[in-house]
Amino acid sequence: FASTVTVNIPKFELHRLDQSEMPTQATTNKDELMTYFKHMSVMRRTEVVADNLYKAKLIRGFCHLYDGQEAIAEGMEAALTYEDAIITAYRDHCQALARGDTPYRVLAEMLQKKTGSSSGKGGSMHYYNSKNNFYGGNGIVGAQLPVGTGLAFALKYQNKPNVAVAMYGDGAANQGQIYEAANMAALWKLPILYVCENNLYGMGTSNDRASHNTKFYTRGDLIPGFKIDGQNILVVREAMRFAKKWCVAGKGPLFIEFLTYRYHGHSMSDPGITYRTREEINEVRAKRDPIEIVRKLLLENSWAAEAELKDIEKKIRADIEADVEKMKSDPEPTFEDLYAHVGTDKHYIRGVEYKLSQLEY
Amino acid sequence: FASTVTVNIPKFELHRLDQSEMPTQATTNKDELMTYFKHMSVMRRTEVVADNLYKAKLIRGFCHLYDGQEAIAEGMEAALTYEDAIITAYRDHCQALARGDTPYRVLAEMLQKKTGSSSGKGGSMHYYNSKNNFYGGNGIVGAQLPVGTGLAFALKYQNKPNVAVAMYGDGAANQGQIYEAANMAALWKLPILYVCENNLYGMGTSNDRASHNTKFYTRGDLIPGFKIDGQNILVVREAMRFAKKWCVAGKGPLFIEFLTYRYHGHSMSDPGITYRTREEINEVRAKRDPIEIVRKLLLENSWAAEAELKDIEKKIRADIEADVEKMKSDPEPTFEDLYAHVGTDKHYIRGVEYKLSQLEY
Amino acid sequence: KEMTCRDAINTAMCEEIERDPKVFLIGEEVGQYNGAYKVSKGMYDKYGPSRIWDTPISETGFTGISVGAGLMGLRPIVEFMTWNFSLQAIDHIVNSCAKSHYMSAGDLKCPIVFRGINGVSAGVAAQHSQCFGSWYSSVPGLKVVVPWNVEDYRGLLKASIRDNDPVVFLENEMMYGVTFDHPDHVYDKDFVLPLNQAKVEREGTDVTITAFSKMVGFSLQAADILKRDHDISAEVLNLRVIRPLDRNAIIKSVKKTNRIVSVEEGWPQCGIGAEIAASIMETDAFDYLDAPMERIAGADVPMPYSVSIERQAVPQVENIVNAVLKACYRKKQ
Amino acid sequence: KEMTCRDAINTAMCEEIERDPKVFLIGEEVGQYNGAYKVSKGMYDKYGPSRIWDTPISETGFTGISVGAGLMGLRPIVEFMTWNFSLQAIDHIVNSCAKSHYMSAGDLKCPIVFRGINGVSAGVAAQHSQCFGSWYSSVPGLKVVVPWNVEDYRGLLKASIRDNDPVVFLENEMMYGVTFDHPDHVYDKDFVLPLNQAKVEREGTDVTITAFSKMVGFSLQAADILKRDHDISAEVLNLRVIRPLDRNAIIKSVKKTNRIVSVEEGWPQCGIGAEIAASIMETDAFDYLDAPMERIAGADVPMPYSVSIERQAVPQVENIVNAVLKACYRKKQ
Ligand SMILES: Cc1ncc(C[n+]2csc(CCOP(=O)(O)OP(=O)(O)O)c2C)c(N)n1
Ligand SMILES: Cc1ncc(C[n+]2csc(CCOP(=O)(O)OP(=O)(O)O)c2C)c(N)n1
Ligand SMILES: [Mg+2]
Ligand SMILES: [Mg+2]
Repeated sequence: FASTVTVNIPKFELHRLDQSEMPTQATTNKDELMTYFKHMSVMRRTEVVADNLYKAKLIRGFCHLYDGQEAIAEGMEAALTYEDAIITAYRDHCQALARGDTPYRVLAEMLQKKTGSSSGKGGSMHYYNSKNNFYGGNGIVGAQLPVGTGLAFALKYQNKPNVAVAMYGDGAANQGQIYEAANMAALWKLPILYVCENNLYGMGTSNDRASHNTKFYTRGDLIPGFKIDGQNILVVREAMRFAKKWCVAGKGPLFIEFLTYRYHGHSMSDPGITYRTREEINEVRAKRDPIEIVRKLLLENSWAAEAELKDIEKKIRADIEADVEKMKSDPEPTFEDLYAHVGTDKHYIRGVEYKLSQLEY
Repeated sequence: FASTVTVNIPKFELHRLDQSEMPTQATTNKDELMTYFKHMSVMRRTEVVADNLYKAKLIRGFCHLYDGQEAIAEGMEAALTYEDAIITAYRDHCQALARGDTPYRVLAEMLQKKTGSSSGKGGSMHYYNSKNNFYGGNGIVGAQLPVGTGLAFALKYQNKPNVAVAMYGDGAANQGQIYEAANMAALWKLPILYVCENNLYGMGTSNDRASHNTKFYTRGDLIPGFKIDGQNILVVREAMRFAKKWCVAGKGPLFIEFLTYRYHGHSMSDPGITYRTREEINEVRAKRDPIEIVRKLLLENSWAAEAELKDIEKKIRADIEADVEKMKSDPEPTFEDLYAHVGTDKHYIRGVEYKLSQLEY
Repeated sequence: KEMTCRDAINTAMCEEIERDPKVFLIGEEVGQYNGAYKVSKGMYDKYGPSRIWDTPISETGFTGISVGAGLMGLRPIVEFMTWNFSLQAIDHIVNSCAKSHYMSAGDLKCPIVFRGINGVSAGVAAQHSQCFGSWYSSVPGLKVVVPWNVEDYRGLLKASIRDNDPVVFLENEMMYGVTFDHPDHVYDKDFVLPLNQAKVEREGTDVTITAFSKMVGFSLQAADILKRDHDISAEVLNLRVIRPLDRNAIIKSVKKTNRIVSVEEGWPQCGIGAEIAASIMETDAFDYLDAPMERIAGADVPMPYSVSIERQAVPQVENIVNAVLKACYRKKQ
Repeated sequence: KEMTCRDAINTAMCEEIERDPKVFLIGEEVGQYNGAYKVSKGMYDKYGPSRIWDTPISETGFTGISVGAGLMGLRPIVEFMTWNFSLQAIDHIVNSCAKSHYMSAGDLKCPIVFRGINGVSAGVAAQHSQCFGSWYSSVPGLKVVVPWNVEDYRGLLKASIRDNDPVVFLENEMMYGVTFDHPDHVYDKDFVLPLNQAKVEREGTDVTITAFSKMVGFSLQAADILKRDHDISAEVLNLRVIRPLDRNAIIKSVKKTNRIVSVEEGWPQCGIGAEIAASIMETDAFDYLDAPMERIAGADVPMPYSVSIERQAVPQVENIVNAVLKACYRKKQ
């Protein structure tokens, strides 16, 4: 068998970039693909389980699932290191996983457990891992873009040869704050990648009803950008490698648009089929599923047998199921946790009743 | 003598517009020019007097003078009617005059008098005249841009064949809210003109230190725009006529950039010569002064004699001087005014001391 | 006749849109999607895009636009998907809108209603669970309305839409699905409530409980328990409007009961309870107090996600009972 | 040694920038222009563009950027030209910053200082004269500092920059040019004050006056008059920090004087005075009161421009005197 395979990357749609600079091919091997397959399957399974647990009323509040978009989180990670920084919005379970968190902690968080990634205090929208330079998790649409630019600012301030990535949706593209941040990023040549996950809808609003310019990669004005398929992890990876190199070379920000799709509705209360058709969803599932693309590559190159991959998936499924059973009896945060982490030091905290306060006055 | 004269308009710098659509000539006559001369001289004198009164400590707080930029306010007015709406920022004395207010009321406002345009409650940054569709006067950089877009929204909602103009500075161009508003204006084809008065500096910051793209007329993304000289009132007028026609035809927003210059510092505490040179200022005064351009046209066409124009200026000067003398003894707002106009109806207003409150509880 | 609070909002908006061509609804997902919380269900189909405006996710932009439209005489109803997102637009609410009438010495008016979900929903954590009552209530030029039941939602919202001042209308998601039974006049097309009066929801003689929004219901429950288990007769005052605050009603009630407990879901510091405490201090109500005022408020922490501690972060019925018992302590002893 | 408050801020920033390479200053006109109010005069020349960052007029953007930099361990000092413009950025202060430590269960920290002019300057009218003390003081996760004199500006600002929590630092333009004379240790490079303690600026026995920022000076003047004309001995408490509020110091003082007047420049409703009233109600301080608390605050109106009514809209020394006389009324009668 060939130890590597090389696939062609479709043509980038470009804004102020030269086609000749862009990567045209991606080379990969069995190990890489197996890793991607496993990671993305873990992501997928985590989301499916979250969906079920939500329906079982064990998860509450909002819950924004990422299935369908896994190639972006994983493909980015394949091109970056934990020295690079990432921030995203509220659709953040899989980014947390990609940045080193476990399905156990991620699901335990949603299950309101003290063993969750944020001790049950953050919930579905609030994962963080500063050790691995993951800064959330932000429930305010668009807010992560200036904050992410600040991560790039800090990298540059400290002369680190790294890049910050701020992920956002097609809907978030209409928050003015991105243009304020991007302007400064361009003025100051900050190593920031604005990664737009264009899944065609912001909640129930399609691209063209929200944006007078739906070419999101061109919306950085003089800042260069490109658009490319976000379903093939190899494509995402090469695009991100190119982008990281660009930033580290001191050329400043880039606007990146990955075309993708979310299988689920916006959050749990949205069936996701009032503003788009089942056919549309099924079409993506059938032809552009990020996991299936990798599976196909593995099979085509005889790097794995169908059954082997199924076994991997089964194992992931079983592991996460066991996780969930176990975490169900994990402790919930307590009254003490309620008052912890308001600030870095301890001060008077007024309780619901005066007598429930922390410290006297 | 010729009863009209036609001058050539310099070439527009264009963004998504066709040179062939743009006006190339402006025709004018004696009456028009005399009116412009008078109006702009009143504006100029009002600002000079404000400067002096500020130095005499009769005006307090901020005071942003418009001298040098008069051709824009007056040229816009020459192309619009009071059925069209205008909103600007804090550099608003001359827009107030252009929209029908008097030097008396404008200066009395600054002099803290009850006879002022806003009864002494608004001060230099807060002139309004809703009857003539002038909506301020806004001290928050950039805020007038969405609000102005809302004026256009109301015009369209009511099917009026009119246009709204939101004026802003080169510095304000970096407020994200303009891009939020402009996106909706483009989606909804609102009759709004975003008029950037590019006087090269926002406070002490030059264009290129604040904006990664200093071609302000191109910053509306897919929204067309143009840039042109803002010192020649005929050019401004023709540009605005073109723009109004564009909007009323239902083609949506435009980004307009007028190149201009402010003679004074940003506000009274800014000498205005730490970040730019005296030569730069003098050069504009000498070659691109909006009033001198009109004076020259009047003289060249023998529509007025030098002395006649001087007399007009003297009369304006004397009138405003008399105004100022008179208004100095006008009443100031009283305690009753303090509580008036908080809301449209009367309710409890807590005073500095409890006993100073309006109404019981 | 029975109705949910959600339908109360919906019918109030529909009636006002039908009544006055200047009234329109604008916000994210209010139209084709029928509202993120289905409050505007059916309105887009009924009134079409000229009256129901779907916006991009641009709060600063569409709020400023709505203020501009209001200044020109239209009557926008601006929906914030939740009031948390009003932080993107708060400058327009305060500086472009609330202060305009004053700065222009009465020339500008902005008859606009800002509405949406405020305070604590279920399990949506810190960034989506903040009560903005006290902030907006501190701003002269605004009216701030805090409805509880269907009567409130209908009467106060319709009054707000007809009012000539900008109104901040703070809804509570947890009440959307709750049904109330009211007499027919509440469903009248012209049923409006005054924007400056609290309502005594339950008369009592021993202690006054002031509350707004969802906490009115909790306070009524507490009053039941207090009667049943402690023979304490609590008067429950539904504040309804926190700017202008009906100090008169509070003081009148305190003069009768001589004891007061304030209840709110928001953070305690500088909250509505604090203002009530100060109002009592500075009026003759103080002389009638037999015990200091008790305050119940949200805990002074960002809202946690897990229900186990979320419920400890917001007032429960038992907290209100405890506070009343404390306020009545001296008497009971 | 004498110094102006402006120089106190300037020297405090310079010393901390020299002490810690992670500290930098960012904001509009802070660099080449030397600051809109000349607070950062000379700093750009001394430290250059790597430490002193001029921004475009993009408050949302540069605040978010600074928060991001803080989350990664830098120590930004963010200057708002005035706090009024923080309304463009308040979402980042509250939602991206203040709540982060909590939402992440302690993982994220943001050691950042937001500073600039707050409250009432002279003749700048409604949009430029708002006190944001009570709003920010209500937000868990923040510290809110309200310095009055040079000692405060130096000690509290240096402490704020070194603190690991986000700090809102509210300056007063009217104090920038005011000179104070302090002992040498105030000018020490390591002079820091605790961020949770009020200071008794003047001891007294008959009444407590609580104040912050410029109002401390007014209160001291009032205390002089009260002593001279009425033989009333007023204790003046400089709050210094309004989150966490030093309730302890207030209560201690009230227990001694049995009377209290709260003074602030901001709007009354849900202000700091209101919180103090509530704090007294709910603690044993209440039992020590010989008269209800009096409240002095800005009038409940947008700030007018004309000095004739501007001075009636904000507390003057005589208002404080009046309030104290009222608080002492029963005794004096
Ligand atoms: C400032 C703000 N406005 C509105 C919301 C409500 N909201 C949450 S997600 C969302 C849609 C975002 O769509 P998009 O950016 O395309 O991301 P996607 O959900 O498709 O990943 C909206 C409107 C919010 N959280 N914050
Ligand atoms: C939101 C906001 N930020 C900052 C300021 C302070 N400020 C007032 S004017 C100004 C400069 C604006 O420059 P520009 O837009 O070019 O207008 P110009 O003064 O040149 O007419 C600044 C920074 C403000 N008023 N509002
Ligand atoms: Mg989307
Ligand atoms: Mg400018």
